[in-house]
Amino acid sequence: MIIFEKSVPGRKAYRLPDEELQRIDPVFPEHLKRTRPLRLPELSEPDVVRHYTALAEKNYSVDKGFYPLGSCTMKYNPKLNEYVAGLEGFTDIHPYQPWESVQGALQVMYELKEFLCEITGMDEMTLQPAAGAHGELTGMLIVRAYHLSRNDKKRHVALVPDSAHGTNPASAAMAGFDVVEIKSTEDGLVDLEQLENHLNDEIAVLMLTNPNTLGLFEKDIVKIAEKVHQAGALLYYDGANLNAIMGKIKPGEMGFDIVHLNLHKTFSAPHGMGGPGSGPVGVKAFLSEFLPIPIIRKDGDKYYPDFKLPNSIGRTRSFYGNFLVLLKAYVYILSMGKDGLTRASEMAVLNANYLRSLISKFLKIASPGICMHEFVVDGSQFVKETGVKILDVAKRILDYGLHAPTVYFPLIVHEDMMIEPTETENKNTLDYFAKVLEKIVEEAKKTPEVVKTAPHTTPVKRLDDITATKKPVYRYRLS
Amino acid sequence: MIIFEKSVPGRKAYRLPDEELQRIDPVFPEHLKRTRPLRLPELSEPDVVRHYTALAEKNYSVDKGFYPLGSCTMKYNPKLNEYVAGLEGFTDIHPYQPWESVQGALQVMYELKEFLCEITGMDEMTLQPAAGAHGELTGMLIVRAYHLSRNDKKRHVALVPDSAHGTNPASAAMAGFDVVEIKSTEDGLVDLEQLENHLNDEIAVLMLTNPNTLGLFEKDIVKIAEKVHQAGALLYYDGANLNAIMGKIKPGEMGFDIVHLNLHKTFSAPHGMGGPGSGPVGVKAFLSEFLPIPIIRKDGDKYYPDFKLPNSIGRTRSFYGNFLVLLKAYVYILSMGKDGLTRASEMAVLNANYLRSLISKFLKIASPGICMHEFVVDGSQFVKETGVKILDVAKRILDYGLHAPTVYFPLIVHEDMMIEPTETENKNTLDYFAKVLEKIVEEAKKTPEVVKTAPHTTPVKRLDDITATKKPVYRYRLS
Amino acid sequence: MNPYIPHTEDEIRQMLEVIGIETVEELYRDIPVTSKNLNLPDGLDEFTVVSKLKNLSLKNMVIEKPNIFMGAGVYAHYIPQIVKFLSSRPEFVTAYTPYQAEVSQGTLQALFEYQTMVCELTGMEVANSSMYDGASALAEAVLMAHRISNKRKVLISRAVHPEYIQTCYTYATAQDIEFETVPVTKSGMTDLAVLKKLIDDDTSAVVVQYPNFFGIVEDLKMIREYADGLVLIVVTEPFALSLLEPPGSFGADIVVGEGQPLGVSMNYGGPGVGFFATLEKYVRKMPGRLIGETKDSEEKTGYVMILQTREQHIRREKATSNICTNHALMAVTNAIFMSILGPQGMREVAERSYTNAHYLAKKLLESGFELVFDGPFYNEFIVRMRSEYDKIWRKLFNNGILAPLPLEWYYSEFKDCALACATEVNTKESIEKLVDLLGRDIV
Amino acid sequence: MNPYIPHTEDEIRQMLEVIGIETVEELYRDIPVTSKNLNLPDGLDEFTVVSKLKNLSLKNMVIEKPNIFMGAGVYAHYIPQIVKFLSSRPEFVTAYTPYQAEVSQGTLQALFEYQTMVCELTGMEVANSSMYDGASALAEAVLMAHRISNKRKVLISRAVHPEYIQTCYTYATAQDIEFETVPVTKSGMTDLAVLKKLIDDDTSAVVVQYPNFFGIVEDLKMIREYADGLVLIVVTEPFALSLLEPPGSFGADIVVGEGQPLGVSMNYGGPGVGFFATLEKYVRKMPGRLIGETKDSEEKTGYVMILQTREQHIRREKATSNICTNHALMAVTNAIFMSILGPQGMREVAERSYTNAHYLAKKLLESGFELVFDGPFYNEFIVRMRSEYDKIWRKLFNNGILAPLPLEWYYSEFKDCALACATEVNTKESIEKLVDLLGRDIV
Repeated sequence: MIIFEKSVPGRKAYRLPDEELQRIDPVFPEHLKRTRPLRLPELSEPDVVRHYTALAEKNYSVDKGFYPLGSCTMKYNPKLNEYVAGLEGFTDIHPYQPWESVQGALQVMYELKEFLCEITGMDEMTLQPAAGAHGELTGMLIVRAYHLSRNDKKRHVALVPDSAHGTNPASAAMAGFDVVEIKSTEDGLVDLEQLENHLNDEIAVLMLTNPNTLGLFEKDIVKIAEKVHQAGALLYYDGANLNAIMGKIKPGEMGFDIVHLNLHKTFSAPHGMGGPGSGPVGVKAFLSEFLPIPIIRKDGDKYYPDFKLPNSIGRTRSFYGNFLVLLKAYVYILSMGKDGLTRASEMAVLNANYLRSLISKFLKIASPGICMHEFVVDGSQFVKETGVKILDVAKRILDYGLHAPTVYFPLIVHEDMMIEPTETENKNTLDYFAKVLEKIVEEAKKTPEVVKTAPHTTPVKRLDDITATKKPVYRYRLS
Repeated sequence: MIIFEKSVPGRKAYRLPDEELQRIDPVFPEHLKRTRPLRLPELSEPDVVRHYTALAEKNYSVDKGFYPLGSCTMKYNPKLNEYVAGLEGFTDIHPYQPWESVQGALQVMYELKEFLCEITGMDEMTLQPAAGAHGELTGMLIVRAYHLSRNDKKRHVALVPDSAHGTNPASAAMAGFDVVEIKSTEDGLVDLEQLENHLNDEIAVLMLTNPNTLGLFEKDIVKIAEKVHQAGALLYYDGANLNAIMGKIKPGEMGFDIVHLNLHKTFSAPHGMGGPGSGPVGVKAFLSEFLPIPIIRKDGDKYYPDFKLPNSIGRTRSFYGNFLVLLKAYVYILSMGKDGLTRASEMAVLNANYLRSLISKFLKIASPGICMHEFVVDGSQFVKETGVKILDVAKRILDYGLHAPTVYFPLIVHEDMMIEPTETENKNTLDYFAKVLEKIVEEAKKTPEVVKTAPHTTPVKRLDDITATKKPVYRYRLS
Repeated sequence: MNPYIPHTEDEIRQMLEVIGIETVEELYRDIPVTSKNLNLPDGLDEFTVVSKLKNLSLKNMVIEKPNIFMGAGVYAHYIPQIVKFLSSRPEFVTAYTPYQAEVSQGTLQALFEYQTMVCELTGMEVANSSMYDGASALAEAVLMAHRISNKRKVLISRAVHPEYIQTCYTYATAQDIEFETVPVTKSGMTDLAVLKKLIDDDTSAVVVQYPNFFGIVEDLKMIREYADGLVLIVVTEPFALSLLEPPGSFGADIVVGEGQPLGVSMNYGGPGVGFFATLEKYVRKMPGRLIGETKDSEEKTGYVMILQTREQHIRREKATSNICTNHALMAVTNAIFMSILGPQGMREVAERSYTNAHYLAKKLLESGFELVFDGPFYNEFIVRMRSEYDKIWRKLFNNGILAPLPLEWYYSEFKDCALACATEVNTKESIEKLVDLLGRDIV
Repeated sequence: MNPYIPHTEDEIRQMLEVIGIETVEELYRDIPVTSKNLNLPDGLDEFTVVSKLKNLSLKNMVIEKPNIFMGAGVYAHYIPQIVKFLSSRPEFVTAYTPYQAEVSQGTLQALFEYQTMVCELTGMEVANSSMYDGASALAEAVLMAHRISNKRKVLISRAVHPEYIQTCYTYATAQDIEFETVPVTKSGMTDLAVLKKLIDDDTSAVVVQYPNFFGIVEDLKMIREYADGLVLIVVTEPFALSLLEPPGSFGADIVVGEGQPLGVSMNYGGPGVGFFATLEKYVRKMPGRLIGETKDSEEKTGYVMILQTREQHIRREKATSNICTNHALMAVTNAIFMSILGPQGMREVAERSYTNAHYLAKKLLESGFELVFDGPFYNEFIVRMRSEYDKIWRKLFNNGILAPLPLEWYYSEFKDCALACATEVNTKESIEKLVDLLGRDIV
């Protein structure tokens, strides 16, 4: 039942301290005074508790089970981080306090920046962007500022592989670039030859994820970087897949000039049903002048925000970024250390390859050989044979108490499932997932209706999202 | 799956700080050294999180819904109290710290004691007992000490009405009394005549709950008290039902000499699946010398524990009692204040009478007229007519997302349900509960099998507790 | 070994065997160059981390709530414990974006309810399920206005939060958008005469704040009249809207703002959450994620993400925005907070804030200070302080008072002026103490 | 109006109508005397309460963990955040006793697992699902021994926690039980020669602590031999049991103790939790609640309360004890804690505690102090301090150190002696600082 339907006029769950001052009656021009009181729900505290408890129970979450969403890196979110992010000294400070009075916060940000620069092989970093796509926009605006600073005005094209995340082209477009897609090779890698054909003096940047969304490492990355740089363009690293390679290779060492990270993926900050995230952007030294304001710097033993960046792109949001999310990533890195981060990557890749091996026995894998932290299942043959869609398989997985993998992405493989187990899942869980998938493949052959009408055990049955979009209901109609 | 089955040798979820001192090898006599390592589960932190999250999901709880358990007072547990009880200044203090260094804790206990004395009309109070029954034992030992102090050694009998909580006779027996049961009148009240017949110089105490477990107020309480006192016995108040009368009448004013309270019922501390609770015991001045040590006292602006009580019964547990539970009750009383506590009682009684009215339309109520905070449904006729047991009805209630009332208690009504809604439930919930009960009554007539085989929608179906007790399995068999 | 990574050596061996390789290193055979080792500290146990981080947290000075007289976009309010209790439920915190609606009804319904509440607050027809913050929400609103109007010029009031303006500039850098600033009158309101003059055929939108950055309540009715035919974008504040007629009633086209006051701690500025509302006719040009109501195969009501064709999963470079991760958890926090306060609580807080701010203003006037503007204000206002106010400000800070914001940080014309703020957390005593200290010669 | 009570005036009216009365007062017509009004303060809003209680909490001095050198039944250990996180889940906190097993499988399984862990720790066959604390658990063990043996005399070692002994005395007041105390030898162990002499035909049980209150590890093998035929009751400590052979291996009949060290804060002494384990043959004489495994109607494994005929719901005055509310939440906290530590973590903590305690002893010896007993100890021991040690102790406390417990509080014969304790939370630095300060003339 929706919360508004539980409302009873006059019920209260809030009480202010007793009045000390006599109430001053608001004097606004008559036509600016609110005419109709707010129609918010009126509930007691127990009502509110039960409402949101009931909603919480209807959610799948990492704390409940496996979340094999490819490209999302749904690893375990340590509760230690949440505890630290709840300390008053971090939650109850105002962004306009004197910076001398928030040295703890600034030190956290400074050291986090240093850690992330080390991990990515970058020289300087902004912690301001609130999400991965926000980081992409920031990064692409830096690309733009860089070329313009050199008076190189022709460069209006961003090259993006067809396997890229959807936000890459969207962010590039927002930063004013025309997006040109590069097709992948049969093997799922960047087609070097095609790339060379595209490179010219209108190309501003190549945006790459490495490993890419098929879970493959771009072996030719050094060559790619060379060619891109020779053409006067920059190389942009989408950090969504960094979880595969920490401690193994740094994007900076592969030749990338700009990197954005997703602290809510690689660095264990929780995803919170969609956010808040954090998308820091690192750059090589020659680009640091374009970073947004402020940059956190250290002078002796003092930390301070530096606003004096005349060539900065400006700011992409208010204040310093999602500070509490930064804090969680900082605590994570402190806890893991260099060995822990390296092991995280290794075990993420091990888990992916193990699960890939198990699944390859009954479903086609999109690319041969070793994968990185994720892999793509090509279900087109399966769909053809059974008439059961991959979406149906995904829904059926829910019936077994698991979350479904990412489906229908990357776009280059049709009827696909993209599976990323992350390092925090154990072997038993992977075995169980593979067994469930195998069972569903069997079901698809023997009792396809069961799969096609799935899910059956969830709080609601399959939802009609087509009508929902055709005749959209945006809000509850208040009486 | 049981946690031991999830264990994988070598997995770890714990890490100590690095060693500073060289490990000193334990030197114990060889035969005292542990031979076989502990077989505890070996898990990662995410494993543990998922295990206990899955267990939590299988529990009904106040935060999830209505808990109409008669005599249990399952009211809402304010989260404010939990927050306060988590403050370091309360959790991280050692009971043997100098009392000058824990003035905050002692002030909480002192003021709580004063509040509770005011509410119950008592003169002094111990906060030591850990639960209601623990309070009963404490109180009954005080009864014993009192009579012995007067050299009145014949008084070996505790009178207990047949409607009393099971712990009353058990506690009386532990305190060395022979228990004599007094039958209730047809109306469910203490039979004055019978009482008089029982009263003689062997009677040490009469233990009463008022309102009693049928939810009826003992109208003749003043007369009862007079007679009991005239016979040289004491009058003991079981505070389990205090939630009906706060601000209306104080047990001390009715003539009670000793009172125990259940802070986890009346004063909103959560029940924690069975505890910890807290069962303070209050007494009239003439009994205060017998209270357990220590008593918290105030001297000027200093609070201190007084251990110098030569006639004390001793101590019924270590240290000061369940301090954090006391703290929650203290916060509750501060939040509610005198008006809030009175309103809590009024609305608890209103809720009970409202629900009673609704249910009386289709089931027999054990006693006529107005009830207090709870009432008893007499299902004997229903059982006879339908062949469906009250236990079946209780199980069927679970299918509707509600908890069942207390069943088969009090023992004086057969096939009964004892219903206590508490003041924190709203009208909609009571309406829903009554509707569900009515529907089940219909089901019992039309489709009795559905009720007899209930529950159907719970994590497990009806459990076999007879075999469980006949061939008991006390623990998981470790390999 | 690491508490978060479950693998035992034995399991690793078994898994490698299934894969058909010998060592973990072989998994990285495609990586071309050998990287230098990470130059990071060794990992720490939890207890050492807690001790280190507690120390760091103590290096941040926390001002007692009654002594906070600064707002400027981030406000100190009381947050009932229950809000944190519910919003920190792991089923909310550790859930992903609701891609599988059937196992995400908690998220989806909570966000649908949030959208409804934002519509009610703003008087608009449709709200999305959250933006990063107020500033980026405004920047997206400007881009949206551009999509709606296909015109270049945006008129933005000088009384819009300066960081919001900066953010608009950055977002619009690469777009064919040009900004002109509209000054304020001596009442502190956007100068409508100037506004009128600046409007031309190429004008897309007008951006005002309500109440504005200087605390003054703009006359949206007049602004709507003057900006006839233009996209009217209003930045606003949720508590003020329980006293003020919502922008929707005056015909605003897009309403945005910061949701931090609704149950989110100050968090050194983030995470907060942006809200974003508009009219149904513009919905396909709206950025961000939208939740809609629907039915399941058994006709039971449920909720799903809708109009995803606007999003970058499908339209890629043609998407209405690049927003993917948003601030869902904070949006739900807002909804929980509003459910606890209810209409009466919201109004009480607003009225208490109003009273405290006006009492502060009155006391300042009595002490000889002057208010810079004479327009009606809600809970913030600009006051002219003594000279070298920034030094006084720092001094007060060291005495545990977060005094009104020195405005010259952002406006050279407001030398020695300060943006004062009061909310329900201030007390008579703290207000009087502030005024007393400001009146003394303390620098 | 009150946030916890939902009734509106309108609803009250409707409800009264259904009941058929006019006013709420009528509900109380059976109450005979008019009570005086409650003399209590008015109710307070949450923010005032929080502020008041924070101030009270600050009136309690919290000693930094490394500076705590006192145990004596309540121990400072590291508690991983995850323990609090899981044990504070509202599904655990706000659930009632599992009277409806089908909707209480979380509680029941968690407690069944807890019982298994306690059995494993103690080496016993059956454990109940918790007692109030160690002291009352021991008192109940003594009563149980009486039920088993039907004999009067209980021999209790002087090296059992003095508050536990007091509790036994109180519980047994009304029973036909008589206690005799067994002194300790100069090694600090229970004097077996005296024990032997005290045993007669009317002796029911022997009670020892392992390691005992003076820190010394009793020789349970010898004690069992000397106490042949008697009910052997052992009080013990969970971490010590990861190094020491469990009492069950020596033939103990009842093993009890305090579970506080397993993930429960010190809480000024409560709530902690008592554990209680025994042999299957005695199970029907055992107090407290027991959880057992069973099947549901579809043969699925589940858990229920068993042997309830022992409990007071049914047997009333003949029940094995009056325990109804127990300490289930703390028992589950213990289980969560042990699941996080695992066997290796438990052992590491015990070894670290051992090392720290022995390093402390070594440093004290080097500084000229002497240990009172020469028996083997785990993490506590008695040291003879300078004269007027209680003053030194107070002085050290004011310097932020919770120094070893002045023993003369409980034992007149141990004038100027102290019970020292170390656990994994102490550091080399804190240990050396304590010894240094004790060596100086600080009073």
